[in-house]
Amino acid sequence: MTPAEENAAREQAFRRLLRERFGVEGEADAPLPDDGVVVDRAHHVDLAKALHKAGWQLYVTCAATHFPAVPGKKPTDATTPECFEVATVLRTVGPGSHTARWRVKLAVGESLPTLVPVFVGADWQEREQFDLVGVHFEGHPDLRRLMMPEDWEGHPLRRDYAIDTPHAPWR
Amino acid sequence: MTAIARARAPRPDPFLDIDSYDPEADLMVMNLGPQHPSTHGVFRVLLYLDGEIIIKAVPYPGYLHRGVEKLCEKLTYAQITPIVDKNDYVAPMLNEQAVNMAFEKMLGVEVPPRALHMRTLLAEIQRVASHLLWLGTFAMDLGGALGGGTSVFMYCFREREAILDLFEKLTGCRFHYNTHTVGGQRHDIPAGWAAEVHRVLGAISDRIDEYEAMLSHPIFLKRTKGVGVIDAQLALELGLTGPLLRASGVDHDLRRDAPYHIYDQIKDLKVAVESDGDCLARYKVRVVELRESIRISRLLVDNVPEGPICGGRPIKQPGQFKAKAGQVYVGIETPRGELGTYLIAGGGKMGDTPYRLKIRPPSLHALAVVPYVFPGHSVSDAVAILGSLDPIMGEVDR
Amino acid sequence: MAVNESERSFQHPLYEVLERFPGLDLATTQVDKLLTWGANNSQWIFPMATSCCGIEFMAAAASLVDLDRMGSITRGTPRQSDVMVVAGTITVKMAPRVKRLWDQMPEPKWCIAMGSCAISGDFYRDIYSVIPGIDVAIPVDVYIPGCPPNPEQLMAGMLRLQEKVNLKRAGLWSPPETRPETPKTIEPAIKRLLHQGRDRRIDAAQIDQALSLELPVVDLPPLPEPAPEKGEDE
Amino acid sequence: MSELMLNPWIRALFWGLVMITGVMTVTAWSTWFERKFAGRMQSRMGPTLVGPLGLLQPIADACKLLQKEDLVPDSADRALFNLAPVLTVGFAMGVAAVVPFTPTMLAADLDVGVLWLLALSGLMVFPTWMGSWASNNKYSLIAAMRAVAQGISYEVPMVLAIMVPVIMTGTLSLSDMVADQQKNGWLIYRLPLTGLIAFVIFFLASLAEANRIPFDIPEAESELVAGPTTEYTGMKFGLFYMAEYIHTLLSSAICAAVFFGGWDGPIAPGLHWMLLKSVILFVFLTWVRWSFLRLRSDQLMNLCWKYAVPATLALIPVTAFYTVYAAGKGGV
Repeated sequence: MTPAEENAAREQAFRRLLRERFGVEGEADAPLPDDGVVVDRAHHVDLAKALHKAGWQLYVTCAATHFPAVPGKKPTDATTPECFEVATVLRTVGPGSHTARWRVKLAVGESLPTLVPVFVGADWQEREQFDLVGVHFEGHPDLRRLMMPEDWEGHPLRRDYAIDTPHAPWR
Repeated sequence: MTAIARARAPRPDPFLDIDSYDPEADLMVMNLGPQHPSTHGVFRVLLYLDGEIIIKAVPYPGYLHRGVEKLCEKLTYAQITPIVDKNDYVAPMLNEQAVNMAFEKMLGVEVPPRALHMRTLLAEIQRVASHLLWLGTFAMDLGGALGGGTSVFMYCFREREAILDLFEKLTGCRFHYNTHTVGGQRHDIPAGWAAEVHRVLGAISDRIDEYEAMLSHPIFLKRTKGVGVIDAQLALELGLTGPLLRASGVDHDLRRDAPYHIYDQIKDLKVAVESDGDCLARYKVRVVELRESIRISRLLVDNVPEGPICGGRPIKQPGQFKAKAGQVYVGIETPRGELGTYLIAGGGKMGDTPYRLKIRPPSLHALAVVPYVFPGHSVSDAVAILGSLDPIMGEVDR
Repeated sequence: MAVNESERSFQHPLYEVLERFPGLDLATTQVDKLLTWGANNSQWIFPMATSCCGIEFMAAAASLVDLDRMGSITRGTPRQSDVMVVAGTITVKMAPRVKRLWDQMPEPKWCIAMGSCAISGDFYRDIYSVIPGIDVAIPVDVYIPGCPPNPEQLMAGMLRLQEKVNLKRAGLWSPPETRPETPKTIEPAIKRLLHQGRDRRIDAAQIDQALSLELPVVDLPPLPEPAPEKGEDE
Repeated sequence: MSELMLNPWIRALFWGLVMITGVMTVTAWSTWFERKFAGRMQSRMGPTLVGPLGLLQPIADACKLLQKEDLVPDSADRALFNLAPVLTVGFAMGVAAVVPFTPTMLAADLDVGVLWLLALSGLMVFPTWMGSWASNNKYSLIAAMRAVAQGISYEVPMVLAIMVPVIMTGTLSLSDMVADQQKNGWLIYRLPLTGLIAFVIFFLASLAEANRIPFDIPEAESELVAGPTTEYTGMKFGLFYMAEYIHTLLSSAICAAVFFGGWDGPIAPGLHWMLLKSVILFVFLTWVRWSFLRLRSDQLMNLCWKYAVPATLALIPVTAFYTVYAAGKGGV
């Protein structure tokens, strides 16, 4: 098998894996939706391990997003609760490289198991997301702030964090 | 000696507990940076030194955190291009391309072939400029600000100026171009530009031989060979991309492996791969890439197809584009590796700005190497390794 | 017991010596001129290069402009420098370090704010982690606007610093340096569009008003097919 | 006048003053020359705006350095910190006493000139170490460790290398050495050609002692900011800077005297030849400086102990045997 075919096979394996083991809806070989699939929090590390074994060697990125509570349109409607979403991207190496993306939804106070034991490269990315968005990564060996000073208050990339927050005496 | 032997053991522990390792506090703690002649901007590494041998290195990025991602959430799609220019300030063209490709994918805007061709051409010329700057600063890290390294640095800057002049003719700007837009380009190729490109790149490709000759003497080899070895396993685990990954022996180049723009039409794209993973291998990979980019640019500049340079309507007002809710990821190959853009569009009321824009900087992963590679080397080698990683702090900290 | 300081004559032993010997005061002024000339023509730079402007600073030290022509070389330690060139964005995390390095520089010292980030924070002015101009932390002598300024502009800034030093040492009045403000037309990128509490209808009205100034644009029908944008090439 | 000059005290005083003034002046403009030369090598201009061709640049630098604030760090050892720059210039200038420019133009014609020379250049390490330790700065400390290691190591090949000319000429006085070369040919090409190898090693060792590239490891700007002088301001830094140049210039002069026949040369007066040879060597040094990268500290030690020392150790017996053999033949 050429590297390109191998990578195509890995992509197919990813789709099958999602549908068969991790409870994503749809036909086993059908293409995935454009905005990625949502995986249960409990499956996060298992999926990463399975993919790592299947040849997805490159850890690309993780992006945490904050969704603040949205009040219903009418006063009687229920409020959508505040939540977080962490997207993870992996990649295969070599010709015909593919990306694998999945998302995990987290309620407030929930933490996400870390991927550092599987991919060392997740270390700084997770620290950055912890710093800026405030998602806690469970089991991370060294979860400190990466970008902001150690004594900073708040997590700047949350939607409710004012962009021009003052910080005496400098601004 | 045990300290040295332990530090030289394969794969040092980045989370080494220094208190139990060194209960008597004999180690010297030295701060490299944030303002230091060779940290390439504002990067701080805390070094625990046994004599001159590094036992543990703790990097602290974030001294240039400018909140670009937060800022992008407040700007419309058309306004973001000039902001991301400042991220990787050595290769701004590729930053613009990365975000605009993500926006186009999200908004469903078609890019005309001429614009795609121009993007490929500009990316390759920018790669030449970026690698030239790296070569100069790397030589300066090795040779000192008052010595032979400076000579190479000056020569490289001379060539880079010529490329900046080319871009200035095209876009009117020397440094931050703002020439890409959602759907294509903003500035068309001026008359006579192709001949200029041939002249400049021809001169540079002649001179690269001279720089190679200047840098191939025994001192350079001694300072780089076997220094800062990153094996393929570590490189992959850490998520290194670009020249660093290829220097470790992994054959992976997004231009060939996941083609974007018109890279799928370039059949004989040569991907430089070295197996050693040391500073010398990184130097070799970059020099080969330099030549390859020059070759591709000279090939492309003659065959730019006719046609419009911008699909869709030209931008007349900031909130022109409305996106539906969705998420896309786009990765392109910059001189430093995979520059990814993870875009989450809000949709509805928030359709004219990104809901969240995550930029995946290749240099962040490159600097994550530091705690794994520094231990066991001396301070001089640390500077050489840091130089060979080619970090751009604007991109790391954003 | 209050003494009116302004009416007391200047009494310093050296000053009396100066007055007693004819010609000595002339000699001291000449020496002072020499020292001023020396200070002016050998300004060693401490590059506080943090981001993009740092690259242009390097370009200014390289062959195109060559700051060495006017005797300015780059030193890595603040102890041996005369001019701090702040080139790039200064963040909240970095500002204490800049202040400390500035304090480490020996007098007489000057500061040049190079580029709009160092002057006012520019794009990043309203961001939580960026300080709005380096003059929040240290006094600035010369502002060089631009994003980033060309190497030639840095050279011009160095020459302006020389003039300023000349005037100051001669005890003459020098025009105070004013921080170049971003024109109001391009400033509101952050605040106008999505600033909390601002009515979006005002924005829409403003945009409409701006668009109505360009009559041909309004008259054009919606573009059916993509057309190349040629207008901005000149 | 001539009787007056025969008094060694007056002679030493007179020539000492001349030497100090001359060396200082030449040193000042050698910095100008180096900047100009480097500029030309790097396709720049170098200083041009200060005086014609930038010739007044050294004066401007000196005026600037004189009026800078004199800072001593709080945690520094004040006495040592202030003493170090004075000592470094003192030791560097002391070497000038024995450099023979012409048979008469010589501050002190010591019988043991070579020993004086070696002793003083060996002492050069101490002010560097003193200043670095006193400034209580970590960069300086590492620089000091490097400087001491390097200075002491390179002392050995330097001493051994200069033994070769001593054996060949049979004297320890520098002026007698030159006189001998005038009679029997320059050491650089005199049989058995050990002089040539000794010259190369001596030259490298004196480069290393003067901390010039490729041996400028103590003050590696890209690693240790400014090395031993990190905390020094104004004229104290200027003194360190000057000492480096004085050392370099005098090394060139000594090499010219010991290996290239000093004042020996046709037509022109001896002083011209001596200066010409020194300047050529200095230009060569500058050329080397602006084209090479820097070695690492341990590699430098390797170069010294594994190559330079064994080579010089081999040179001495070869030279000695040949000299005895030639003397037995009734030759030299």
